Amino acid sequence: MKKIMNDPNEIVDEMIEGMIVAHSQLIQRVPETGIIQRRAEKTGKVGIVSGGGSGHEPAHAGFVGEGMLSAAVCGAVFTSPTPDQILEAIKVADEGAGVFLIIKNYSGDIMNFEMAQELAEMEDIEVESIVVDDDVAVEDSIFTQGKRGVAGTIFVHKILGYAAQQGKSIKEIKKLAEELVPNIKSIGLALTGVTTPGASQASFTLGENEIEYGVGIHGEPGYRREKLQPSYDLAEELLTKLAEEFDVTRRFAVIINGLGGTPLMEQYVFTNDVKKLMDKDEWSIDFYKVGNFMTSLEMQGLSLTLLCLEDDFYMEALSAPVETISW
Amino acid sequence: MKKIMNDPNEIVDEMIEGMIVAHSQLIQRVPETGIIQRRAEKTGKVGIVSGGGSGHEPAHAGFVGEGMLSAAVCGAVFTSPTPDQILEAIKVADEGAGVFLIIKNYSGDIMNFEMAQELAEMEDIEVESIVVDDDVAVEDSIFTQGKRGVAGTIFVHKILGYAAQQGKSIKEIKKLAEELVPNIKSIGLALTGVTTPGASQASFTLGENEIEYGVGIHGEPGYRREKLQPSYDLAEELLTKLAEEFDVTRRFAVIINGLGGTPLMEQYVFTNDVKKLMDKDEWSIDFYKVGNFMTSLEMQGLSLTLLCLEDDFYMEALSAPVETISW
Amino acid sequence: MNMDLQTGIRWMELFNEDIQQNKDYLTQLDTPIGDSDHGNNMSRGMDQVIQAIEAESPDSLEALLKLVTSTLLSKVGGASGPLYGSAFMGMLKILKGDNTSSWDKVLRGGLDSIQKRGKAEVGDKTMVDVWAPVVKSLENKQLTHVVIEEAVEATKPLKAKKGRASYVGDRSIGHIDPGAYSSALLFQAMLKSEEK
Amino acid sequence: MNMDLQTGIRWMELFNEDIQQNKDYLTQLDTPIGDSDHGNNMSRGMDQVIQAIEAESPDSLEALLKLVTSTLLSKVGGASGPLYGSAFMGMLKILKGDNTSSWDKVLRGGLDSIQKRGKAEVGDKTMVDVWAPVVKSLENKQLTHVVIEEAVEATKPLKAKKGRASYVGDRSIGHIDPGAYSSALLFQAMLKSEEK
Ligand SMILES: Nc1ncnc2c1ncn2[C@@H]1O[C@H](COP(=O)(O)OP(=O)(O)O)[C@@H](O)[C@H]1O
Ligand SMILES: Nc1ncnc2c1ncn2[C@@H]1O[C@H](COP(=O)(O)OP(=O)(O)O)[C@@H](O)[C@H]1O
Ligand SMILES: [Mg+2]
Ligand SMILES: [Mg+2]
Ligand SMILES: [Mg+2]
Ligand SMILES: [Mg+2]
Repeated sequence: MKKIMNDPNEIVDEMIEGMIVAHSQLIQRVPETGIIQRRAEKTGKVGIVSGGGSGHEPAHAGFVGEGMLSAAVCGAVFTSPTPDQILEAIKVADEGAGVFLIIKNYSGDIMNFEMAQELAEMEDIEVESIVVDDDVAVEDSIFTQGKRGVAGTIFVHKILGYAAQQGKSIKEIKKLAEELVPNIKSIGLALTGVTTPGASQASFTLGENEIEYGVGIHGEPGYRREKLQPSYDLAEELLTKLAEEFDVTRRFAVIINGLGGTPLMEQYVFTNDVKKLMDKDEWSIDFYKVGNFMTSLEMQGLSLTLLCLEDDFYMEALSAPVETISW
Repeated sequence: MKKIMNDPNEIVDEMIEGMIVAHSQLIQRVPETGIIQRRAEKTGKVGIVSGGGSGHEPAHAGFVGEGMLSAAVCGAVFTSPTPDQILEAIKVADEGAGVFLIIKNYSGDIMNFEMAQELAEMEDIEVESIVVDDDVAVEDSIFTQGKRGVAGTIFVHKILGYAAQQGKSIKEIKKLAEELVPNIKSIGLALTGVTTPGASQASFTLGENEIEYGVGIHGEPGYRREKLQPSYDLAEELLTKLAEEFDVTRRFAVIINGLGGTPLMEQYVFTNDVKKLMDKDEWSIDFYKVGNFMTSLEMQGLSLTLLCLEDDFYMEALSAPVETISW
Repeated sequence: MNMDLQTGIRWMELFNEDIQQNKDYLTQLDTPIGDSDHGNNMSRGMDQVIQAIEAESPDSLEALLKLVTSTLLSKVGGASGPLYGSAFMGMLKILKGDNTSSWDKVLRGGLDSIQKRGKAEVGDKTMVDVWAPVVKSLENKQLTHVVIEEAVEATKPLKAKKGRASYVGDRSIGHIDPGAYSSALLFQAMLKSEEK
Repeated sequence: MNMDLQTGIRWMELFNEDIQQNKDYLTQLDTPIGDSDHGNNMSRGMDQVIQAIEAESPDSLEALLKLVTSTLLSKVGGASGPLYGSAFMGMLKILKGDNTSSWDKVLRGGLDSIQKRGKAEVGDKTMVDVWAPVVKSLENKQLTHVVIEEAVEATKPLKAKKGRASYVGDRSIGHIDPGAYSSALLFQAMLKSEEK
C-alpha cells in the first residue's frame, strides 16, 4: 500500500504538526505530546476529553473546539495513547469542574484511560467517564470484551460537548452519557482491508468483487463476506441489523461515515438508499451527518450509525453550532 | 473497481438526492435537473454559478450557499453539463443583477457554458464568466486548449462568492476574477488511477510503488512517473513546479486537496512538509485549506494549490464565514 | 448524395446501432488521451435521439435535424455534446435558409458550426479531421468508406491541439482521436443509409 | 531461580533482542485476530527500555523494575502497554514490600497485577495463559523452555474472551495469541539470562 508519508514512526507526530499549522486558530498542541487542545477560553465548565489510536482522522482532534471536545489525545496508529498522555490531557482540559472521558470499548483504551483516571484522581481532579460500544456487528459479546466503539462516538462527542458548554455538572453529564450510549448503534462494511504505515501486508484482503460486513475501524474482520451488492441492498443489510436493536421510538439521527477511501459520491448514493428504506418503514430521520468522521486509514467502505432520538435534548445538542475542524 | 452504487447511469441522480436529504437546510434541487440551488434568501445581488462533470465531490454542490455559490450544475460523471441545464441554473441564480459563471478550462465545459451564456443573454439576463486554468502540469499549452482548471477553482468560488455577497457589481466581479485567476496555480500527483462508474478499466494503472506527477482530475495522465518518494520530496517536487510561476509577492493561501481516496492523515503529513519547505524559502502561508475539495472519484493522491495574496481583498474574502456543506 | 426524411431516420438508426456496438471501443480510445467517457456520452445521446424520433415522429428532414440537434445538445454534455449539437444545428440552418440546398452544402454548414464552436483547425486531432475531408470528398462526389477510414487513421500520428487530448501533449501522438472515430461512424452510417 | 540487577539488565537486553527479531512475526500474529500492531508496540517499548537503562544506569533491581514499568507505561500504549506496565509494577510492589522475596513470588505479583488490570482469566486467550503456567512451574521449580512453548501453543485452540481478538468470536480459534507469544519471549529471555 502506497502512502504519502516519511518515516512511519514519525507519521503521527508529523500529522499533528500538519493539523496544527492548518488550523492554528482553533487548536494547539500541548508541546511534546500527542494532545490537541482547543484554543477557546476557559470558563470553568466540565472538560471533555476523547482520544484513542491514530488513523481515524478527523477523529478525534477534528472534534476539538468550543462546544465539543476540550482536548483529544492521539496514540500511535491504531494504538491507544498511554496513561501519562491521557493524564496530561485531563490536566489541560480541567477548568475546575472536573473532566469527563469518552472512551471507546477496546481493552487498550479502557486500561490506559482507567490508569489515567486513577492518576488524575490522585492529583485531586474529578474524573468521570463513559465507554462507547455502538458497533452491533460483534455478536456473542456478553462474556467478552463486549462491542466495539466506532463512529457513533462522534454523536457522544457532540452531545456531551454541548452539555458541558451549557454548564451541566460532571454528574449530570455522566447520567446523560449513560442514557445516551445505549441509544446509539452502528455497523460497517468494507470493500478493502487496511494497511498500517510501515506494515508489509493488509489487515485482510477482499476479492475483486467481494465485500465484508461488520468490519471494525482497525481492520478487524467482520461477520460475513459476500459478493458486492447494489448500494440499496447494502443499506438494507445494515439497516436490518440495526433495526433489531431498537423498538418503540422511530425518530433518528444518522451518521453515514466514510471509512477513508470512499468517495463522497458513493456516500451520498448510499444516503439516498438509507432514506428510501427508512421511509418505507416509516422511520423518520431528523438529523444527518454524511462524510468521513471516524475513518480507518485508506479503507474503502462505510458505516451507518443510528441514534434513537429518545430525549429532545439530543436534537438540541446536535443542532447547536460548534467551532471545530470537522463536525 | 468496487463501488457502492446501484445503476451507474443513475449514480449522479441518486447522489444529488442523497445530498439533498442530508443537507436540506442549506440546499435544494431544481426539480428534474442536475442543479443544486442555495436556500438563502434572494437579495438582488449578482448570482454566482459553477459546475462541471460529477465525480469531483464535494465540488461543486458542496460550495453552494450564502457567501459562495448561488447554484451548481452537476453533469454526468466527468462530463460537462449541457447548455439547457446551465441556462436553468443561470435563471435560478439570477436575482436581477446578472449572473457570473465560473468555468474550468475544458473544451466541453467552455462550449456548454458558452452556449448557455448565449441562451441566457437572449433572455436578457446579463452573464459574465471566467475560465479557471490553474493547473501548471500541462506544459506547452500556448497553442492548445491551455491549462486545466482544478482545485484552485475553490478559491475562485470563495472569493467571488464573497464579492457578490458584498454587493459588488457583475463588472467589478469580472475584473476581480480576471486579476485573481492568474494568481492561482495548482499541481497534483496520483498514487492510483481512477475508474468511472460502470467502466471496465481504470484511466491508467500505476505500479505497486509508482506515482505519477501532474495528473488531472479526470484521470488524465500527468507529466512524469517515478518511484514513490517520501512526502517531503513529493512536496518539494510540487512546490518547485509552482514556485516557477510566482515572483515578487511571497504571501500565499494554500489548498492541500485530497483526490478522494487519500486519508486525512497523509494530507496532514504532506501539509507539514509544505510548511517546512515554505519556511525554508521564507514564503509565508497566511491561509490553509486541507481536505477533499476537488476530488477525482476514488483516486489516491493530492494536489497543491497556491494563491498569491497580491490583493488584501483575497484574505478578507477567504476568512469570511459561509454557510455551505464543505468550505 | 441525396437526403430525405426516410433516409435521415435510417441514418440516425444506423448511427445509433454503430455507436452502441462501439461504445466500449470509443471509451477505450478516450482512455489514453482523454477521460474515458466518449462511448458513454455518444451512447447516451444516440439512445435519446432514437427515443425522441420514436416519440415525436418528425414529419420533415428539417424537423428531424431539429430534433437531433436539441436532443444531442441537452443529453450529451462534455465536448461532444455541443459539437455534435452544433453540427446538426449548422446543417439545419443551411436547410432552413434554402430547402433545396444540396446535401454537401448542408454538411459543410455542419462543419462550419463545429469549427465556430470548437475553434479547431484541420490537423488539431479532433473530429474536424474527419468532417473536413468527408465534406470535401462529398463536394467532389468522391466520398467512399475508404476515404472515411483513411481520415480516421490519419488522426493517429497527429499531436492534439484542441480538446482534452491536448493536455497530454506529445503523448497524444500514436492514438486515434475518439471524436474522429465516432464521426467516422456517423458518415459510414450515412453512406449505408443511402446504399439501402 | 534468582534475580539480581545484572541478571535483570541482561534479561531486558535479551528480551529486547528477541522482540526486535520477532517484531514482524508478532505483528503477523496480531493480523488475523487483532489490529496488526503488537510487534510495533513491543518493539517501540523495548527499544525505549534499553535506551532508558543505558541513560539512567539503575543501581538496584528495584530501580530497574521501576524504570521498566514507567517506560512501558508511557511508551507502548494499546493493550500491551498497560498490561506489561502493570506486570512490572506488580513485581516491583512485592519486591518493595519485602526485599528478600523469592523470584517466583515477585512474578506472581506481576501476574496478579495483569489480571487486576485486564480482568482476564486463564483460558481467555491472552498473555495470562502464558504467565499463569510459567509462574506455577517456577513455584514448583519446574520451569523449562518446553513449558513456555507448550503454554503458547495451548492458546491456539482457545476462543478469545478478552482483548481485541474477542471481537472475532469463533474465528479467533486456531491462532496463537500475540501477547502470549511476546510473554513467552519474555520468559525465554529470563531463562537465558540465568543460564549465562
Ligand atoms: N475544440 C474542439 N473542436 C473539435 N472537436 C473537439 C474539440 N474538443 C474536443 N473535441 C472532440 O471531442 C472528442 C471528445 O469527446 P468527449 O470525450 O465526449 O468529451 P470530453 O472531452 O468532454 O470528455 C475528442 O475526441 C474530439 O474529437
Ligand atoms: N484484558 C486483557 N487481559 C490480558 N491480556 C490482554 C487483555 N487484552 C489484551 N491482552 C493481550 O494484549 C495483546 C494485544 O496487544 P497489542 O496488540 O499490543 O494491543 P492492542 O490489542 O491494543 O492492539 C493480546 O494478544 C493479549 O495477549
Ligand atoms: Mg492496537
Ligand atoms: Mg468528459
Ligand atoms: Mg471524454
Ligand atoms: Mg494489536
